[in-house]
Amino acid sequence: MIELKREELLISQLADLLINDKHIAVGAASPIPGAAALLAKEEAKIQNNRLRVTILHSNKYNNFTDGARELFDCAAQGRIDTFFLGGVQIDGEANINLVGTGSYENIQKRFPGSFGSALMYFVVPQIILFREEHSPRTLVNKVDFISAPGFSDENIYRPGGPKFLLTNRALFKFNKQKKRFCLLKIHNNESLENVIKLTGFKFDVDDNLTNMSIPNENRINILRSKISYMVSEFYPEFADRIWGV
Amino acid sequence: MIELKREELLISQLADLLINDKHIAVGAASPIPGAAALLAKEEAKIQNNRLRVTILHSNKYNNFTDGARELFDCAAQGRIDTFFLGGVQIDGEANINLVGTGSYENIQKRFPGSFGSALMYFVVPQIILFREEHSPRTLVNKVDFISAPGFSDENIYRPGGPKFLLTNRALFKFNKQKKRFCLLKIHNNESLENVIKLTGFKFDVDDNLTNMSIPNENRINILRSKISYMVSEFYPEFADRIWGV
Amino acid sequence: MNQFNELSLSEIVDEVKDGDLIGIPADYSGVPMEFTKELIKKGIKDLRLYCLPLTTIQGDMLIGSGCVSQIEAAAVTLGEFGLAPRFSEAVETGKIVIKDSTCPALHAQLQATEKSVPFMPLRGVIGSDIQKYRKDWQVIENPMKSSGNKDEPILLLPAVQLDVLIFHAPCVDKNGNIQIGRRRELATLAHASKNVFVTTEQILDIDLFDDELSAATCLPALYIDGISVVKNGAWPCALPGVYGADNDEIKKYSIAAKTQKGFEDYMKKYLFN
Amino acid sequence: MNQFNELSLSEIVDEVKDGDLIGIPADYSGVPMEFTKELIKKGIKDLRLYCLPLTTIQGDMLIGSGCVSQIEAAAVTLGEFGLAPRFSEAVETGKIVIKDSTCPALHAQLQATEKSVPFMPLRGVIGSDIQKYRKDWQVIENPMKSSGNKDEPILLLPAVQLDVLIFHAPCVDKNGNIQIGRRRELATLAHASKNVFVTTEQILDIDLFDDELSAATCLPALYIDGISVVKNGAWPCALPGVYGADNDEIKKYSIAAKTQKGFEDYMKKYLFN
Repeated sequence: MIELKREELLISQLADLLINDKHIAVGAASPIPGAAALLAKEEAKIQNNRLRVTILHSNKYNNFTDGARELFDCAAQGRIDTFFLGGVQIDGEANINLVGTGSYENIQKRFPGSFGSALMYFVVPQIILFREEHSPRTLVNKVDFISAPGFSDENIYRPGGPKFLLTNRALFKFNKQKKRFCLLKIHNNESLENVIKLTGFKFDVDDNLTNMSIPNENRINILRSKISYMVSEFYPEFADRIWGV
Repeated sequence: MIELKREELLISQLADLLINDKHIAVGAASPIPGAAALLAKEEAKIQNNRLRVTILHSNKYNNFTDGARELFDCAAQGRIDTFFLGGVQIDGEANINLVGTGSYENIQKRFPGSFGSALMYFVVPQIILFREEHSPRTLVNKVDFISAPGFSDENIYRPGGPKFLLTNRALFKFNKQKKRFCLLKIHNNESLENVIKLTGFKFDVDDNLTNMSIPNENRINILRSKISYMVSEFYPEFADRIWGV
Repeated sequence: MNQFNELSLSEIVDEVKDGDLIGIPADYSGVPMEFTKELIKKGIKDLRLYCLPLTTIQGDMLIGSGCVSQIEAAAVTLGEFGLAPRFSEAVETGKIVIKDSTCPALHAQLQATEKSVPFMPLRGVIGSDIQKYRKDWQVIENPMKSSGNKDEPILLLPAVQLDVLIFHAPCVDKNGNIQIGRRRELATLAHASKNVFVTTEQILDIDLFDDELSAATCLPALYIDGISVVKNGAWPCALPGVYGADNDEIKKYSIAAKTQKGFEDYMKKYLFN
Repeated sequence: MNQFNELSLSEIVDEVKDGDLIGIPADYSGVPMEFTKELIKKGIKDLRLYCLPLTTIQGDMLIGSGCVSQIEAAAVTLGEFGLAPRFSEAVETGKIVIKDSTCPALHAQLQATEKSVPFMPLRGVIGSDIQKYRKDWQVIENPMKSSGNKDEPILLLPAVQLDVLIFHAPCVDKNGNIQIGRRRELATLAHASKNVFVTTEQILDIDLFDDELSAATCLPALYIDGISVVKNGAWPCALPGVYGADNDEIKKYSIAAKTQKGFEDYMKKYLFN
């Protein structure tokens, strides 16, 4: 069997978080979340369950017909169960920064901007933060700019928020009460010590800390024989690099 | 030549009020305004001018694609120059009532309701009130219910409002400053005395009070040979009754 | 196999509960008359009708049959066949609560729910008796410093979420996408409704999303909870683009329904023939 | 004969004035690159870009060419080719004013103008630094007694009216109706703009309103002030459904534009080849 790629492990890890969903949406430039959502949909179909996936970057997997605002309206209506967000910086209270580093008025390095995060983070019940790079540069003690806050006061309308943070080294769960991440799983080639060293914020460690689970053969088969081709429609470069399709 | 019908005279009278328009919209159950708008469009075309007509009751002459709200949004944007409104009652201050007679909480006779009048009356620059029946029952001193007011305080956003009132007996112009109608024209078979008697509100009389002008032969030709068929698409019963098409 | 929840008409009827706030499409949006018939037969009670923005024979029949406790609308009318007689009488005798509105307000209240905001502002309306009698509406001074006029009164309308919406559509595809064409007010209605059911003339064995242009004519399946095929499901109302209104029948209704007795005789035949 | 205002590309360019607030479509909505080229050649100044909700190479080129004084956007990016280098440098060196926003806010501000209301409420956003730095936004306590929570803070966004909007469309019909398909954000942009010009691949000798389904794919001609046929008018951006992006060209740009010098060399060839 061909060796499991790191991206495949991450896709499988994400797919495990999607099994209770009815509708998953995936934003721009997210091949790994997109593949995970399609994998979850395919596995649901085998169980005779219907899972809807909306991939904005795709025509084929885009369920919307009301223009670019429908993603946000649909999410605000509570019709999207899971959405993925990234960040130039993510801090220990799950604040995310997509704008830049340094002080805002005198910015050091400018990044693209906040996209729809400032609404989606508030209204989608399960937000999965996904950032491959796991380093003190990306996972910081305090973000330089809050594109969207990790938590809100009680009087703020906020049915949604952060549930998990996945990097290429670790999976964290966010504890809303404690406003703090808890480490659940680490990559097979990774040590807890190293994860602590590479994380710029303090976090709890789950009593049952385990390695990320290797996908079974069935899942790997579906991923390589089916999902790969689906992904190649909207992320051809990624599909080519990982699976050569 | 076939005798001019009263409806044709009213159509011609209305068409005279539309010559400076770029976009006229016509709501439900308005065959005479609809025919007038199409006549104005046809005459504009002869002059090489472009006049747009949106008839909501028609598919062919309906320019909208954003659902039933587009009429109101479009009007609020200032993109409709003339719209027509009616009324169970219309009073001397141009308040209109489409709801019913008697006190609202203990209504005597209930009519359909206000439709979109409460917005359209505020935002369309030229509102033409059109009510065929000219009697003390329809043209009253004070309406029993204000579906839309004839004028508003200065701090209210109101680029639009009443400009004319046409009945099957008379044409009035509304004077915004005086909040009062002024009689401009009366039907050939009508006397000023009778119009005063049949009008439930006080009004001014224009120094140049004239009869409604009889349409010239050209206009009658266009109306009968062309507009009649257009109208039959969306008001077949009316077109049949007036022109037998 | 059709990839959606295909229901019988009676299963859809069972999804509507006494007291529900139900979305009522205008005569141009696909009136679900066969569904309405079954709903009346079931003896539904205390429905609150939310019309976008008006209703014709559908609302009048429901009112005349004693199914309705409240109606919010910009108009109730039989169009060229005159007043809606059961509606008018019910209002005149105080049998139902009428929340008089105006078309753009009915749209805006649903758009607020579409965006999940508590209210929408609207211009116009102020100074009308519509506004005067709507205790759930509110006028505030424009709070926005960077736009509009500072001392301008602004009408705020509450977000309204419907319990259930039923409409009739020309066709749906095998994946449950509904072809609505230009009738985009149906999308607004669906977005603002907890549950949405559709009766339709036919199911097409295609996916309308396979083509970008036909996709643009759809209300996506994700908003739809169930679909039932009902031939001539809008009769005697029109289904625009498919069949016209049966004007003879509506005229017959308009005459019969002038009295409650005439209405009841008419309905006996209408419901059980 | 085409029943609309057919213009040359330079006539459209002449309709854009220094200082205009100009609507910028996202990369999926039809980027008018040939128009942008001519606008840069003309030496336009002080443009204020309103992106719905983001811009890619179009915004970056305008900024690098010194045409822009301000940009309001949820993102400026070259997508898979990384950061928008002229944008990033202009912000880092304070050469342009950036009004950082978030996608739904950019939609809502135009929808306010679409309805001619002074503001729109939006949920979310509160507590972000986006909100903190937007002095034209305002937070009030929910004033609506009949919906929402009474002590809930609500964000109000001002209505924004664009001076001018230009986008590129696959085709228009002989009466000037624009086929936009599912890209309905173009309708919102057009409704909120004083003037709208369209470049297009081709004019079809039909009326798209002759058929109800093709009508549903249109932005009506009534919102359009002029149209110009420009082949490959979106190149090197994609025109969804017609041609894909020229990724080699965008990559070339992304590398060249890393420095102002490299950008200028690139633009010389790009503009005058």
